[in-house]
Amino acid sequence: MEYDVKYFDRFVRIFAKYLTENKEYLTQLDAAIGDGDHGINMDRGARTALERLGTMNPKTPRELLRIVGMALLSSVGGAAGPLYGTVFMKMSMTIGNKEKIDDKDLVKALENALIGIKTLGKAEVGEKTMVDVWEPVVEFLKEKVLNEENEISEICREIIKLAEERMKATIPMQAKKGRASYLGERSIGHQDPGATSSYLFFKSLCEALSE
Amino acid sequence: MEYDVKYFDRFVRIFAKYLTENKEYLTQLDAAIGDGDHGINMDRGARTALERLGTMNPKTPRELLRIVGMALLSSVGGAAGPLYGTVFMKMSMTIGNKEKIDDKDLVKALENALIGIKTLGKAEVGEKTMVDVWEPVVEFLKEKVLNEENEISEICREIIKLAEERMKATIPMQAKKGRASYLGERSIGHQDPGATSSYLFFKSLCEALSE
Amino acid sequence: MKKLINNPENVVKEMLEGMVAAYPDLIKVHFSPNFIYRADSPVKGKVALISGGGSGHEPLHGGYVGRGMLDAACPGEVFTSPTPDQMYEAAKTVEGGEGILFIVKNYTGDVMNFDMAADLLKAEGYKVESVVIADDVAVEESLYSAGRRGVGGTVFAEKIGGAATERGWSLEEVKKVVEKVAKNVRSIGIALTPCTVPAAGKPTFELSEDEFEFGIGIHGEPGRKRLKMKPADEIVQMMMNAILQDMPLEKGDEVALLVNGMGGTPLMELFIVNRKVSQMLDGIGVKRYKTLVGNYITSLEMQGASITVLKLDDELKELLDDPALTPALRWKV
Amino acid sequence: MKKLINNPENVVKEMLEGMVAAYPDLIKVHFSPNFIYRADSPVKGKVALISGGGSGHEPLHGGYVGRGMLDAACPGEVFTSPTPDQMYEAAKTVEGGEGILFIVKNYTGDVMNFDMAADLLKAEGYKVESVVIADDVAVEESLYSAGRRGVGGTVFAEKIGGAATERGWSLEEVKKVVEKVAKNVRSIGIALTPCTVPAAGKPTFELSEDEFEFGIGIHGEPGRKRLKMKPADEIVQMMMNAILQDMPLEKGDEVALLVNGMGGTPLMELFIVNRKVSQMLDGIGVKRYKTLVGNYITSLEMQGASITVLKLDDELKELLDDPALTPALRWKV
Ligand SMILES: Nc1ncnc2c1ncn2[C@@H]1O[C@H](COP(=O)(O)OP(=O)(O)O)[C@@H](O)[C@H]1O
Ligand SMILES: Nc1ncnc2c1ncn2[C@@H]1O[C@H](COP(=O)(O)OP(=O)(O)O)[C@@H](O)[C@H]1O
Ligand SMILES: [Mg+2]
Ligand SMILES: [Mg+2]
Ligand SMILES: [Mg+2]
Ligand SMILES: [Mg+2]
Repeated sequence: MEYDVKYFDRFVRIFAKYLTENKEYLTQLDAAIGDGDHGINMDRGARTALERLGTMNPKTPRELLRIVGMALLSSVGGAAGPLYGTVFMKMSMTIGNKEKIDDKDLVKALENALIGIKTLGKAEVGEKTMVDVWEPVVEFLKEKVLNEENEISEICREIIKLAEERMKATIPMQAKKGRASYLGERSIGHQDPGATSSYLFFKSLCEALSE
Repeated sequence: MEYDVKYFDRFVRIFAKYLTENKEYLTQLDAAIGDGDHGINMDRGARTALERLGTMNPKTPRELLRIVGMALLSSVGGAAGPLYGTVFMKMSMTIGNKEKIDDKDLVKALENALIGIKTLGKAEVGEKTMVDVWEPVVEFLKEKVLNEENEISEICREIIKLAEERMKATIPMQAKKGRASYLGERSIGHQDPGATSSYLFFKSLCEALSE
Repeated sequence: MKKLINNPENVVKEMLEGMVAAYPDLIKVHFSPNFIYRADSPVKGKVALISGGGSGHEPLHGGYVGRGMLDAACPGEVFTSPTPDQMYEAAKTVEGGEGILFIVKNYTGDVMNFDMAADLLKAEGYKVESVVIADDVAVEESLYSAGRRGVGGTVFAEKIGGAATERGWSLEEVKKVVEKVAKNVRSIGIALTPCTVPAAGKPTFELSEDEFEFGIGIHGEPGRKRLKMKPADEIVQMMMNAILQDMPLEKGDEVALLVNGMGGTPLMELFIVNRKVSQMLDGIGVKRYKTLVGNYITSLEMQGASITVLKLDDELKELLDDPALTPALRWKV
Repeated sequence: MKKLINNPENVVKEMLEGMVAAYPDLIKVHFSPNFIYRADSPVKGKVALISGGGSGHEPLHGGYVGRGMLDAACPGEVFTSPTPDQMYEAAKTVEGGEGILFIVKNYTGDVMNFDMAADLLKAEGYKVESVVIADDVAVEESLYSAGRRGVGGTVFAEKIGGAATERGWSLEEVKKVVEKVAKNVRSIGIALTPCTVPAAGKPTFELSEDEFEFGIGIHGEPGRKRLKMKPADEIVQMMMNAILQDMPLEKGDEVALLVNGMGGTPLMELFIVNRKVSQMLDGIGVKRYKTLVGNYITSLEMQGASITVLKLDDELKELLDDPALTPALRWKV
């Protein structure tokens, strides 16, 4: 499949819709082990991104992703702002000037986004952050798409399932990074909000394929 | 009957006991139309008075009433402090050096206490204050004891009944003096806390007779 | 009731101990009877300015003891007027030979207790005068009531009166200028939640989740009316209208503003209130000469706010600007 | 949720409008991106001191903008770190040619956002340094976590850092002295009630009528443990023990104290806390050089308190004593 500006526009709109729909839910998760703003922050970011897309009407994937990245960076705040901002900025930079990209390009973009997250947040798998969803999903994509040359559309169900599993797998973890780490053992038993929004990220990425 | 220092000691102890027992009740009445401290204030005054009586061990009615008056003045605060302080100071001054007084002397002391209350607070009957109990009771005593030469002990039941009636008669009144007056018409429908503690005053005065 | 206290009976004493521990350079505390006084008292050749009232309104009055404001403050029990012996002893401690001015908030109890103290002092030959502050427009003025309550205007009265004493004005002059403040100041308050007097252990009143009390007193006395909750701007509009109806202001008038928190209100909300107050005054061409935003006269942990407007002239402006060095108000020092 | 606000989405903007209306002589406000800055910015020949963080902690940080403290403060949404564009624009507005020091409270989000802003500024040739404040002893220090939270120590860092910039110290010198503050300051907080972020509309946590949270964070983050309510003196003892275990003090040491309210705590209770804190320090022969009691770093309307102890040396004492003229802290001016 080929991914053009229309695809990324669909993706961002679906992601934004999920964030807004899950504002309360994400906020509740964050209230349990953080400061109760993740949903509010991501919703504000989603609305800012849509607003800017509306007025700036980007013509290329790179431009669109940069606008979204800057919107998140300058409106989300907290930990999630720089992290998700970086995701979109890194994707934008990886894609470069191409009008359309293929499955492998998209995976490389996501791989760079993950590197961005880890460079910034210095978190590893198992520390109860969004990395717990991102790293396994990106590894899976690398294996399936870069090595085995599958199309993403063929493995969509598995991606969503994996993301969901890994999101849930944060429940028994003790947080070692971010605000939840202040809780020590008391962070165990709660699902990580950032892992949850990351699940929504990959779900949106897949759902944007159809149509 | 004759009223000696023992009588006044009994009276003050009964009054103090009633105030402490009714701390919550008086406070609740004051919360409805005032600032919710009348019971707390009177209880503090009662305890201070008993404490001072205990250490100072007065030998005459005058001394005892002065000690109680000063205790109330310097510990009750609010509107009730100066008013009840004045009551006991005026009674003390009226009784003067006598070791024992008779019914008529006691009525004159109470009459002067009422004058003290009215001079200080400038309240008239019908303004929803302690005057609404004090004035009718003192008038009744003057009639029955000074004119008709009854003993107080004979008319005790009537005194208590009258005080209670007049206390209850403050319910439909609109407050014109004190903190409750800020409420305007909203003060209607509540019993005045100071009238209530005044009822306890006269009740104690009567109950101290027996024994 | 959950409070950071030990024993409800000792809150005033322990508060005073904590206060003097914090500001040993500014204030001293006397116990039994209780009063807070300037560390450098008595200041010779100066009128002594004394106020007092129930506790629970902190920083009022103790927080305003110091250079340029009060010489002494007499704290009663929580929400209960102080007793005459407090003002009597305080006055004797801080009097500097030029007489004593009492600033009294208009509550029956306060007035009676200060009057009794004044009588005691006069009997001993002291010159004593009193000014009663009655600035709460929530209470309809009437000959047949205790009159208006004294609230936020007291802060300005203490600031300006204190400046006048510091300038060496005579008792009559100080009294006159404090009376001018009393005449030109208006306040109104609202509450979103009640507060709990430690000794009572129960909230002073109840207010449901969607109501506020318009015209609340600083002791939780019910106000003018209970209303359904509204946006801040609408509440402020009602408050300002009540003030402006009582003391009309004209284009070109200058005012000092106090946007005051009741103790439990986030500063954020007070600034949102101040925004609308300022917009309304700007809208009618009234100049905001000076603005205070914060907890200046409180009701324990009550959530709510009050607005105080003082109409200024040149004399009041100058005195307002004079230095003050107190625990709660510092100015040009 | 009952609050004196208009629309939860506009609270920060409207707060800033109300703030600048109150202190036009001291501060200015820039919108989109939001920052508060000294009215006389840029001050040439002086290091620019900038801080920021989520809103809802007022007066932190905006209340500390002015002579002798911050050059600019960047308020995020309520309880949410500000974004890099805020610090970037603020720095460009107030930079006076001698570089920029960021004071950052240690939260992942704050650190990341300030770092990004620093990178942007460095790319444009500005000298930028950061000091991270991590003084909350409630959080066990560990290599494997985000480290300790930054809380009350920030107030002293801003005061002392600001004094150093005002004295014309170089960026390196200012950084060094702020690091000294960071190293010698410890805090701990407790909460009796939660608070409600306007946009969330629900309390950040729940606490029953007979419990308090020991080691609470300023965003309502749960603390070390939830305990049955105790008398103030016992709670203070626990708090001070946590601080003194982490930073032992000896006879003769001198400290600056901050007894801080979380926003909804009556001043009376803070003084009762200060009483016990002072008694404990006196008991071990530690000298209380300076004490602040009040709402300095809050969590909206939360009821509770925090204690901050800064160990002083001569350099810190001098800088602490230097003048400050800001909305929330005034000293010798
Ligand atoms: N160091 C980190 N690396 C990766 N992700 C992180 C890190 N710190 C926090 N996060 C993610 O950010 C989420 C919290 O985001 P948010 O609530 O918006 O920010 P904040 O914690 O500043 O309030 C966490 O649930 C976690 O997934
Ligand atoms: N001017 C007055 N004259 C007589 N009694 C008064 C006057 N003002 C108030 N009172 C009495 O005082 C009572 C209130 O006392 P208290 O609650 O102790 O004082 P405060 O109103 O100062 O809190 C009222 O119920 C009323 O009976
Ligand atoms: Mg969060
Ligand atoms: Mg009362
Ligand atoms: Mg009272
Ligand atoms: Mg946050």
